[in-house]
Amino acid sequence: MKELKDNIINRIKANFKDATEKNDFSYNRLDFHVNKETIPSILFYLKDEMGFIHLSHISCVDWLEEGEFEVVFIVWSPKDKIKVFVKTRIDRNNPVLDNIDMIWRQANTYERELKEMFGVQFTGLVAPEEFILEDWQGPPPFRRDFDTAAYAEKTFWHRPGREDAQNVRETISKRDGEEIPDFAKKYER
Amino acid sequence: MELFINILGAIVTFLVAFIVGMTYGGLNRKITARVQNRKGPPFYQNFIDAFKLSSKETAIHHGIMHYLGPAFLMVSSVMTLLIVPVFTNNGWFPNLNFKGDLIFLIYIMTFGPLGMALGSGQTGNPNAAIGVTRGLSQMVGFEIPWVMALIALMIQYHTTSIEGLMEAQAQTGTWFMFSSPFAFIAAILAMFGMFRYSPFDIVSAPTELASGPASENGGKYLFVMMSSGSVFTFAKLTLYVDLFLGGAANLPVLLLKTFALYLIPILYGMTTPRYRTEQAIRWFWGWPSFFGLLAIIQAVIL
Amino acid sequence: MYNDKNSQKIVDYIQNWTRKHSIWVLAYGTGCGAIEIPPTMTSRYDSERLGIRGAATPRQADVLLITGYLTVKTLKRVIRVYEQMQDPKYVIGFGSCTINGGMYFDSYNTIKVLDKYLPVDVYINGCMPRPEAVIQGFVKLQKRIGEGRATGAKHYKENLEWYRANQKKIIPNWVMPEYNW
Amino acid sequence: MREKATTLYIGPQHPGITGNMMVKVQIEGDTIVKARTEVGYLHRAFEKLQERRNWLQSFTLLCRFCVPEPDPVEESYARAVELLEGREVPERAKYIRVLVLELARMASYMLWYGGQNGSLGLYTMGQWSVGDRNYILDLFEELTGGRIYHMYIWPGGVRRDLPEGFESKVLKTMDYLEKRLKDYDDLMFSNTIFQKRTQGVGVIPKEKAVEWGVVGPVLRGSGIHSDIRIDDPYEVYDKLDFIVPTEEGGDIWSRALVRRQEIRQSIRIIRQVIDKMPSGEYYNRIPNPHKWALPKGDAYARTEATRGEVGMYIVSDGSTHPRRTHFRGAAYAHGITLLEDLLVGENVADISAIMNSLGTCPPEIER
Repeated sequence: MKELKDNIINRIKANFKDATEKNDFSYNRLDFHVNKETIPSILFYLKDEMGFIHLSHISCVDWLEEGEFEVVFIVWSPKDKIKVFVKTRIDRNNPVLDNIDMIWRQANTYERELKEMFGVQFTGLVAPEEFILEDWQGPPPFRRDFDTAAYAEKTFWHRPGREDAQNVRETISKRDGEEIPDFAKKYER
Repeated sequence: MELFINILGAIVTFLVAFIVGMTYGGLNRKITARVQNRKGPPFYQNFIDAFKLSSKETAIHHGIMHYLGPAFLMVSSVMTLLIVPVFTNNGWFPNLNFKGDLIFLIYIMTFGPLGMALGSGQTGNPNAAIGVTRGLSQMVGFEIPWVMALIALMIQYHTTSIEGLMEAQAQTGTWFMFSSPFAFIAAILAMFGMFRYSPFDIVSAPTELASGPASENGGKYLFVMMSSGSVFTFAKLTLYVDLFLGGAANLPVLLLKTFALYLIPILYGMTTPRYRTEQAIRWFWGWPSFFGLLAIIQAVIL
Repeated sequence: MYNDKNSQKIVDYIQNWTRKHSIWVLAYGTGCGAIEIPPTMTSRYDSERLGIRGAATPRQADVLLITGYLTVKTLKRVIRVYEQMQDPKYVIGFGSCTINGGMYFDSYNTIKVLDKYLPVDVYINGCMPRPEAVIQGFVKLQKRIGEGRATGAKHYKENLEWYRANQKKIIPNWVMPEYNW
Repeated sequence: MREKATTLYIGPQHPGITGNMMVKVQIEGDTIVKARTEVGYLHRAFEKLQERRNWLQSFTLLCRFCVPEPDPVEESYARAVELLEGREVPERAKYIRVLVLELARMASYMLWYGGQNGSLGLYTMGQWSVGDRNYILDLFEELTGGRIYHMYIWPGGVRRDLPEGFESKVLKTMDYLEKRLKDYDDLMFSNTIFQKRTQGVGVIPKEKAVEWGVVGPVLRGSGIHSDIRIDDPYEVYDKLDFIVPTEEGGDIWSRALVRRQEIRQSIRIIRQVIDKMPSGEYYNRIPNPHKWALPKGDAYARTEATRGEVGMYIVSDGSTHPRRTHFRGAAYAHGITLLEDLLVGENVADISAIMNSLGTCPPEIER
């Protein structure tokens, strides 16, 4: 496993100068961090030259405090039995990334989702405008600054008697004036 | 007076056909349920369904042809029923069977589906339109062996009248089932398509076409379609009994014979998936038509 | 004779009896609750013995079974389906999420209370309700139909403005999709 | 002569659709010339909701991702959390997890038997298999308290130990189901009409399969030996003896054959698991969930479900709540891009059969 990982790291680093690796996992995983311009070429290289033919996942993480989105591509090599995470950071205010659905057809679906949920623009993505949401007027809902509870509170009618209780047992006992039974107290940690 | 008796007889025939057809439908559901390891609805469930449908408010209107579609179906069923002699040598229910022969019957049996096609076409529902197309193509499929079997009988016994054929059976004492076995086989195989039970139920396949031609028909429309289906079932079964099983002299014998025939398509249907339209047509033009051809050859030689 | 109260009573009784014993459920799994419908309909629980069976199109159906949460996008279709159904028609809310939002109480995309948007005749509690509970819900509906108390559709017609206002509040674009099913 | 194309909407209210989605097809005669899927009818924003719940609370949402087989999702999440935290799982818990996963696989395949045959009009099969599936759900009910939603495989192990006498009940059910599977074969696989309807329909070519993102039984039906239980082994699958069946055809029939053999392999695995089940702890207790913070970092764990690869990507910022969870379902590729490509040129009568054979599960796409 170690030689395999080293081999992959060496080949990637030789071809992509901006790639920084993270290799402190005890299992079959390897991380690369690259600039956003490199994404299509590194994925293309991984797929065509190194046998990472299976696109497992594309995800996006909103680091609101740092003003950045982290887009993660997870690819898997059935030959070498190793997963590689390719990560990149893009500006949160201008989230633009290159489209990769010519490399993997199914990436189209992920990109449509990220576009709708985070507002990440993929240049050259050909897809219908709406994917999951219909006539959505708010901000992209999966961004951290969108408060779903407040939105739901504002938009939908709620049946009275149901509150977002952090400690259900306490709330019920307080509301009904009941004692918390001893056996229940035992499980309080 | 004779006219009055005739009309009364026709009404009684219709009622009997309705009740028997509905009960058979219910028994079908019951038997299917037993095969499928469950209790199933009561045998009179179809009556409840029918009365419920008739008591539903029906506020669907797609135009006059849509309205007439189920009516055409009903007319066709009732006509078929009245042309088919119910009992042998029974003066009580002559209905119309002296007025028409087998050739007229073949025509009138296709009249209903054609009318329904016009009606469904007007709903504008693509499911209904596709269902109707499939139904008509499938009809073309099973008509071939069916007509071949009938032609064989007509050639063999030199008559196109159903009563004549029944008399021929009564005189020789052998049912056509035994004397013209190939015609019987071809007709039975065509019956699978005629009843539209699995494997030939693609016309109203719910997983593809919602419920096909009936997609836009609820409430009273569906009630009319359902009762016309029941009447038609009885008429078809009686026709088969008349043609191949020597007719029936009284009601219990008729019920016994028709139910035995009815079991064939439903029991086969429980264990089969459905054919696609073109597969169904290919099937009908294969072995069933071959037997039909054999029947004609047999008829010509004899 | 026709307007005679007693005879009308008998007609009503017979109609309600047939309606009660022949319930055609629209096959529309709006949410995850659809997973308990096959067991309810099949051999162990066999709802067909009570006259409950599936119907393929809204035109033929009597009962709209809302199996679980409704997203805003589905609600639009459900309203259309409901209005395509023929009277008398009934709605069963299935699962906790139709009652008070269930575990999706803070989701931005699901409605929380079904009876604000459609007239619900019977609620079935639980997440997920067992097939026994589903059948119990149907029996409850049958009882209400038999007594002539399942008048959700009538209520909907009488209070259409109120329902419409609620529906339009959360559905921004009130143009129905072009398809006809 | 070119016929005019008709547009046909399959869904969202349609008995032939798997779940709640829509396929808009354009047909010429009976042949599909263009297909487009529309999803989003089931979007509940699980991942957003998980950000508002702590690591254990968000776990209760997981089984709602895909209802026919919720356990692989729980397994993926639990394993991702364990990878991130470095939490050890007791050996017994691993065996119990495999037992639950395989039972869930069987239950899901029983439902597939019904769906696949229902799409072709063989309703008797569905009545039998969905009825027999209740026996597996009974086991789940005894083990976890719920028929459908188990919430059983959770971070650190499993929620409770096996009840007394549970093993013998499982074995008894397995014996019964093995007997029933023979009946299913007689009704379904020996049926010529079933063969005619499925052979050569919905073919996924072998060369393209991996690239198109095909996973699970569908991929194995195209002749590629690929199974996460073997390739990227989790729990104790590397200690168990089972084979991963493959078929060459790539059509519905091959996929059906793969599933037919896999359900038998599941029975085999379950018997081995019960045979080898060690005694000991079943749960490595987590601290007070309200104060349970995971270290900063991310993890991705994937599990082989009946639909294929289901994975869970979790990101922690070091707090008690997830920063981000993202679920990857097989339907991402199967339900949209693959389906759209595959339907072109097929008969309109086969849409439902193809969808069922792909194991499309719409809630996986939109969650």
